[in-house]
Amino acid sequence: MVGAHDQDGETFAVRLRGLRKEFGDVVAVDGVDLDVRDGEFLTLLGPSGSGKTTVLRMVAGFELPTAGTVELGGVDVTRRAPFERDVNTVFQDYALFPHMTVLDNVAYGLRVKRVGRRERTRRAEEALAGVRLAGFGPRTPSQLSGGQRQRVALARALVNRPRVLLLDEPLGALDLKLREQMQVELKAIQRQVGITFVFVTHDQEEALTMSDRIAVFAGGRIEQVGTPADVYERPATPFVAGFVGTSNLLAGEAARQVVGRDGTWSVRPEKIRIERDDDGADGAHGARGTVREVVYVGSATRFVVDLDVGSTLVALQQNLQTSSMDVQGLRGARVRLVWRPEHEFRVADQATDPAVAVPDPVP
Amino acid sequence: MVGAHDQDGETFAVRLRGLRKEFGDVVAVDGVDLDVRDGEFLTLLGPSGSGKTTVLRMVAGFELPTAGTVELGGVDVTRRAPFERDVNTVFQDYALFPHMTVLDNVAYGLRVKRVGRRERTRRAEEALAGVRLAGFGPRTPSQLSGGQRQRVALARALVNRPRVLLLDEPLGALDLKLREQMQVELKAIQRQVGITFVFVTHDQEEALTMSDRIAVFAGGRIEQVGTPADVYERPATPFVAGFVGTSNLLAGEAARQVVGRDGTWSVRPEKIRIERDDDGADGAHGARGTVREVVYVGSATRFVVDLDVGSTLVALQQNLQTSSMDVQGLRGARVRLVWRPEHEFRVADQATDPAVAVPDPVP
Amino acid sequence: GTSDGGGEGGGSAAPPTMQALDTIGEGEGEVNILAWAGYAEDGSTDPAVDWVTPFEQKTGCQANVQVADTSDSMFEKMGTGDFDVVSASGDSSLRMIYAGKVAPVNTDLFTSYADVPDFQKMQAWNSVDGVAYGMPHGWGAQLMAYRSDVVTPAPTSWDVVFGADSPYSGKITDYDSPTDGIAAAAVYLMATQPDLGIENPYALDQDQFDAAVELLKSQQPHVGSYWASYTDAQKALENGSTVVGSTWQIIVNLAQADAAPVESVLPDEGATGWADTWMVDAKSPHPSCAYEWINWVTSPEVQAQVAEWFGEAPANTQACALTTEPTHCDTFHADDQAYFDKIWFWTTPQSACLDGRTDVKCVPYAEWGKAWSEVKNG
Amino acid sequence: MTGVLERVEQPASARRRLSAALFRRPRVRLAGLLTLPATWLVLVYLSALLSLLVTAFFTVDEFTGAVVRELTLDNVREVLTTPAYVGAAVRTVAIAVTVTVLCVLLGFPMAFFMAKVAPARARTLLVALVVTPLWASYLVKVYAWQAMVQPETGLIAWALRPFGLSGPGFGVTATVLTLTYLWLPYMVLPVYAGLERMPDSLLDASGDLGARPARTVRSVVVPLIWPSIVAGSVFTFSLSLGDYITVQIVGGRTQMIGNIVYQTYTSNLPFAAAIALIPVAIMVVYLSLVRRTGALDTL
Amino acid sequence: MRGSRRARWTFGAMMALGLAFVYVPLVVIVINSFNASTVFAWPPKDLTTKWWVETAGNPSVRHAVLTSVEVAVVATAVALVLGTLLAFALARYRFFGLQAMSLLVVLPIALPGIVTALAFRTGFRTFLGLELSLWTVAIAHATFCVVIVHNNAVARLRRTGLAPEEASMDLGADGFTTFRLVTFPLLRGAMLAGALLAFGLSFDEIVVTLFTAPPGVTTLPIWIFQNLQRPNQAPTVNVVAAVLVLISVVPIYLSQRVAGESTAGGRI
Ligand SMILES: Nc1ncnc2c1ncn2[C@@H]1O[C@H](COP(=O)(O)OP(=O)(O)OP(=O)(O)O)[C@@H](O)[C@H]1O
Ligand SMILES: Nc1ncnc2c1ncn2[C@@H]1O[C@H](COP(=O)(O)OP(=O)(O)OP(=O)(O)O)[C@@H](O)[C@H]1O
Ligand SMILES: [Mg+2]
Ligand SMILES: [Mg+2]
Repeated sequence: MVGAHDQDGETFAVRLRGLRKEFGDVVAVDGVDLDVRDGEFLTLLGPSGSGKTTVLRMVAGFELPTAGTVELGGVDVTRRAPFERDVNTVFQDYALFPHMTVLDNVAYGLRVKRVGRRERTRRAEEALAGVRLAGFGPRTPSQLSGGQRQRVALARALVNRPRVLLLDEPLGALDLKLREQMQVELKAIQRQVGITFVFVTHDQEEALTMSDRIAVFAGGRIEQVGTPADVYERPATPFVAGFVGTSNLLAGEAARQVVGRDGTWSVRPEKIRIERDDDGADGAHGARGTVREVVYVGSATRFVVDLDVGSTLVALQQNLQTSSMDVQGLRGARVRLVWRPEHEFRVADQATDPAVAVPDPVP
Repeated sequence: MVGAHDQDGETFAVRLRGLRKEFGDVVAVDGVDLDVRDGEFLTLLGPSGSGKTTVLRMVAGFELPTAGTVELGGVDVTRRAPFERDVNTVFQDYALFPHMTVLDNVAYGLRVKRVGRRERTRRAEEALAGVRLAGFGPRTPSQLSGGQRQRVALARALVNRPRVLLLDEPLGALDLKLREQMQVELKAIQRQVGITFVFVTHDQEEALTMSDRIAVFAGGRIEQVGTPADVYERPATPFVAGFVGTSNLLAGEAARQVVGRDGTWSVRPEKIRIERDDDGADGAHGARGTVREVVYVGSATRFVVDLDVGSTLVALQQNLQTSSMDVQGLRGARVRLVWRPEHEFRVADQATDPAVAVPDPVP
Repeated sequence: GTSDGGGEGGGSAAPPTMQALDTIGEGEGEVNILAWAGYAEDGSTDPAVDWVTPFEQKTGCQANVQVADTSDSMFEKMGTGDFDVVSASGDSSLRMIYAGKVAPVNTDLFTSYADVPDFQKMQAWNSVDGVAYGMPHGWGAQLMAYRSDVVTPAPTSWDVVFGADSPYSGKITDYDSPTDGIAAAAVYLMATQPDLGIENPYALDQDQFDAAVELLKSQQPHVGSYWASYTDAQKALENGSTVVGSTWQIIVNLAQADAAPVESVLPDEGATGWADTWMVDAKSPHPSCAYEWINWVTSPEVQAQVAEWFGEAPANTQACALTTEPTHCDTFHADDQAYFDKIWFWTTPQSACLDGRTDVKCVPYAEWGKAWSEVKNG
Repeated sequence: MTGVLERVEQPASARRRLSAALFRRPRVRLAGLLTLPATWLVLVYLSALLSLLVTAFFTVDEFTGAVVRELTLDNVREVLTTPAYVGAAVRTVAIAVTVTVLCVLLGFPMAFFMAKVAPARARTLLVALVVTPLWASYLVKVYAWQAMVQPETGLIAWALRPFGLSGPGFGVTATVLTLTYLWLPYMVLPVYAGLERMPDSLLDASGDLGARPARTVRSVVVPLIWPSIVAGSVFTFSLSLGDYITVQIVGGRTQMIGNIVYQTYTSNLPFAAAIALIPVAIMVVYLSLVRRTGALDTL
Repeated sequence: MRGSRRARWTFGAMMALGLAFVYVPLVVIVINSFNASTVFAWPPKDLTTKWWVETAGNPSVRHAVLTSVEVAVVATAVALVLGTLLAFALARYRFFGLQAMSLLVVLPIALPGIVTALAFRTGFRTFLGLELSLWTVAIAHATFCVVIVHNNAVARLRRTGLAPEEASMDLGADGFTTFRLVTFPLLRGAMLAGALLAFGLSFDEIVVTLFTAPPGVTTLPIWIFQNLQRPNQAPTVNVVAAVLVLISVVPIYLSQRVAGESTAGGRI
């Protein structure tokens, strides 16, 4: 039970080394190294089937890794059973015990640790109050809405004060409106209790909104680990560029003409300004084109512009004015797209890493 | 079979009059009047249980209305069976026939109309090509991804060239990334084939992005019908204001102090500018407050500001600059929120119409 | 079971030699009885019908009764010492003797043996080579029943059953038993085709056997049903789905009690029949109680009860005076040797012909079973 | 949520250690689960079945009827070459197929009504109504049918008399009717379960695309619940195939394979076993065909 | 098509027809138990409650019912243990022989009853050398009841999945505690439903019982079988049958309750 420390002597809440998992012929996780700091909100982001859940399940102890180690708080727990690990999980489908009341669900972890009935009821009720479900104790899970269940699952995990909380797409089953509300709450609770959260999602907006750091998964490997802005604005690979945010790609001739250099380049839509074609250039990079599509999104408007040099870029413009639908008239108009050179970033040519395919725009 | 025409002599693709549906004690649809123009993309938007699906099912003929009439192309079809109506439906779960190949699924409508094998294969293949699934004919639905299934369902409906296509949350089961792609495609296909689309969703962004007009549902009634900008920027009822977009509400004392008048007022987040507290006022409306929360959303940053007068407003700011996470430092800062008076709009007091509750922010 | 290791001549071997009981000693306190339904009633079927309880009270032997459903199951159960006595019918008794499952009996110990008419003693189904293997219990014939309203004039011959041109096609019934079914046909052939030379319907050489089976096969399309349970036979006669065929007297009695126009007759050709015998297991652990039981159940009082309850001729004719229905013994011809002689009682066919022929081999029982199945399946 | 961080490091009890050790060894857990039932099924059932099938190749002492362990193909040959037995097999299969078809024809609309037409509240009641006869004694039901079909005085004959018709009487028709009656719930229930699993939207979709109800049933519903129908047919078919009591009671002189087995097993067990090989072979073929449809999972 | 009135009416009519088909014979049984005549003839001439009174005082029925209950209880208990174990093994693991095992478990019920019956008879006698007794009956019954419990349990295991158990272990409960607090309570309903069905199947089983019961072990079906072959007993049997039909409401009610949303009202 000798704690493993990194070079700086820091103990990580979770440390994965060379983690690998095969299911028969399928390599679900393919050599993952990851350190999660104490108190951090770390998100595993990636497309379906990229191995996020499998990593989480190995951390929780439901799957035995084919190779590699899992450390929790500096202790190697790779071969321990789930009940021997100081982590708790909030499952995607909540996995509440349908035959127990909400209170019994929350008190379950304490019950199996032989905390006395009085004490555990008190703590469970406290935990329920913490997720704003005071008074819901006597109900059964079937009498709760999706959002309420989600919070019971959270309380059930938090009441045990685990070192690490694992959350597997806990918001996946909720509808958009509810999901947004839960995102805010979840983040607030994490700040409050200060527990390390490892959070799985395939929703990039959710990842950007909530995380301290994001680990982007593809094909069982980690493509990039960094802050939301790192990942969004300085994607390390074309996969990340394509998966996080709208990827406006300029390649080949278009890149040469617009950027002035070879390679594949990208600019985020919100960084692009739209000017009347006759406005003067002001030293910024830019390109002329025709507006193909104007999409009203409520708070913003999206312009799809076919460049004369033969690419298509999307520009986003916040709707600062009322009657924003006037801009619909811009469809077909000649415009000039302008952005600052520092907002261009080069993404490696798609051909360079055949293992990591940019997700097909048409599924 | 005398066509019914409105005052201008125009024939509507769909015309609902006094439509009502009761299931036992539940009034699912409560007196709906709606006209859908030929070739229009009309969206029914509303929270869960507001009766959208029920309206659609009455149009398709799966349910018999308790009262009211359904006209298609000027003909009263209220009591006709589904197979006697010239509409087709794309179901939320796609409802592809799992025992048939993709081609057979698409050709099914032609087959029951006794179109010859050669001819129907040709037309089905054409329809598949139209949704960019040429060559997928021999597969079975289980071998397709969610997005592909969705397009097969679309092709299966479109191949019959119905007068009206009904779509019941066809994108609900897809993940965010895929949903956005499908939104664009669906819209493009609709423009191309020129068929009237009646589209059901509870996702306001989806509704805003895709529709020519939106009908907002609540409690079995239509709250407002209008263009996306109408609905978003000039909501007719507090319910619409709350359901579509983030509703920043100023009421009571806060309204009196900030807006200068009584009542409940609202400003959309993207219309609010954030200024350093010491910046001078410039005639715009505004209020001072403290930044409680800064949320990075990739293309934009959301600021949650507690006003000194006792309300909370959300302001949205497009991330025009790189290293946008710098603004995270603003948390706790004193700021001034500024907006133009014309972007305030009054929403009736919540108490005025008890039947239509603004959705509870905590589910 | 024991096996002498070959299909050939299985029946020609002599039964194993065993000693019969000398004297009835002190009761062992218990007796296990394997019996046909209705032969050992203890009041559980009908509280009024009980002669087991008085036996127990009188002798102190506690009687454990098990009811057997077929002769074959009786054969299977015996010989292990699980049971002390069995009420074997002729189609299994001989097999039990040869298989060594039952012991010879000392008829001197049977108090009612003398009351049994001689024509029932030392017969092919209850003795071998002059050694008695049991005490007769009762008997009955496979009569011909007919609906007197349909079958006119009253038949006197099996012609209406076996004749190819019987007007009652489709409403004829046979008793569903290989031994009885084939033997009944043979009895009819004895009268109608004397050149076949059948002497004993249970001793058929291959030709005779084939002729009997052929007759049955040609009869099969005209048969309405093969009855196995006598209540089915009774119902069929009453509701008219059969109008003529093999029957037991009890069936006719029951039908007549329901006022159905049903009569029975012993046809001129003769008939098959059954005679049941109480036998003692070769390994009986309670032989004294076994003899006590046999004495009890063949006593006139009990015989009267059994005969009436089951509907048969009692072996002990002393019982005739004690029946509640005074004409019972007349109805069942209990005392009528001429009647008895017209009956071919069931016995087990063996390859050594029972009629004493040595020049041919007879068809053994195992073949009879298969042939009967074949007949019924058309 | 103000509790102090506390870690109750539990002393690992023996039970916990055992549980953890088991957790890491799925094969050991599997062995623990499988040993008892597999031993039972193989030792008690499979061995019994095989010993029966082996008996078919033995012979019998002609007089005492005892089995003689002397290998021979005679029994099997006799079964396969005697027209009466082959005829009985054909008749039995024909009866079983007819019963199965009737059960489908009658059971499918019932199941469809229960699953898709009746209001949700009525479903439980309807299932209960369909299931109730299963709990009435088999024999009693058969005798009830005897009373129904008997000539002249039967219920059916009585009901048909005004129309100048007579009842079916005893025979193949009565046998088929009775067996259909007996096994109908075994068809209704799996089909009902299959229909319940089938999304309603498929029915809507078919109608939406212009198909009339009959067309929808033919092209969508039946193909989709085919595995459930097949699952039900395993019961209706095999139960009919092995029956001998019903046919004894209402079949008149009709005989099925079961009757031959029943008739001969005491006097000539090897022969009975050889006859029994017929339904076993039929069922094994049937089950292996059925397995391809995945219907065994729905059983 | 659910929208089409004609189709709804057609199916409704078929349902009514089916229910009539199912219930007319049951009504005949009940009426027959009041039929004054011992031999059935429709329409009955006189009605009487004599048979009910007689049957109530008949000790052999009670004895037969008890025997049936004994056999069914033992068979159900064994089937519960074996079926549940097997369900876990087959639903939760992939192993060599899984296919064969899942076929083997349905075989006792999928093969014709007379074959199963004969197999047990010869198996017990010649292979295992057992004397027939109440136990051989129970063993045989248990073998074909296993599949009933197994099917019910597997369906429930598939539906609940591993999530509740994983959640339990995640919360610190070891395997045994998890079984006690989570797995078993969740499976209990399905096991009870399976047990009820197995009990019913064993209670009504006749063919296998006839072949594996020694003479003298009289289960209720055998009692009925024997009594139907005796004169004047048919009305008593009809009374017993009528009572069985009426009592069957209890297990049906129970199985509907415990099976909950599942359709396992039947024995399949
Ligand atoms: N038990 C298993 N057996 C076989 N393959 C598995 C198993 N679990 C996962 N896989 C495979 O491993 C890969 C990774 O799966 P995983 O569930 O970890 O993906 P994910 O990133 O969580 O995807 P999602 O977003 O869809 O949940 C997939 O290809 C999946 O099919
Ligand atoms: N078949 C039915 N029986 C009883 N009530 C029903 C039925 N169908 C719908 N309802 C009720 O009618 C109301 C409207 O339902 P509907 O399905 O039309 O809502 P919706 O707007 O489509 O909601 P969602 O977004 O969740 O699909 C709900 O309260 C629902 O519970
Ligand atoms: Mg996952
Ligand atoms: Mg809906």
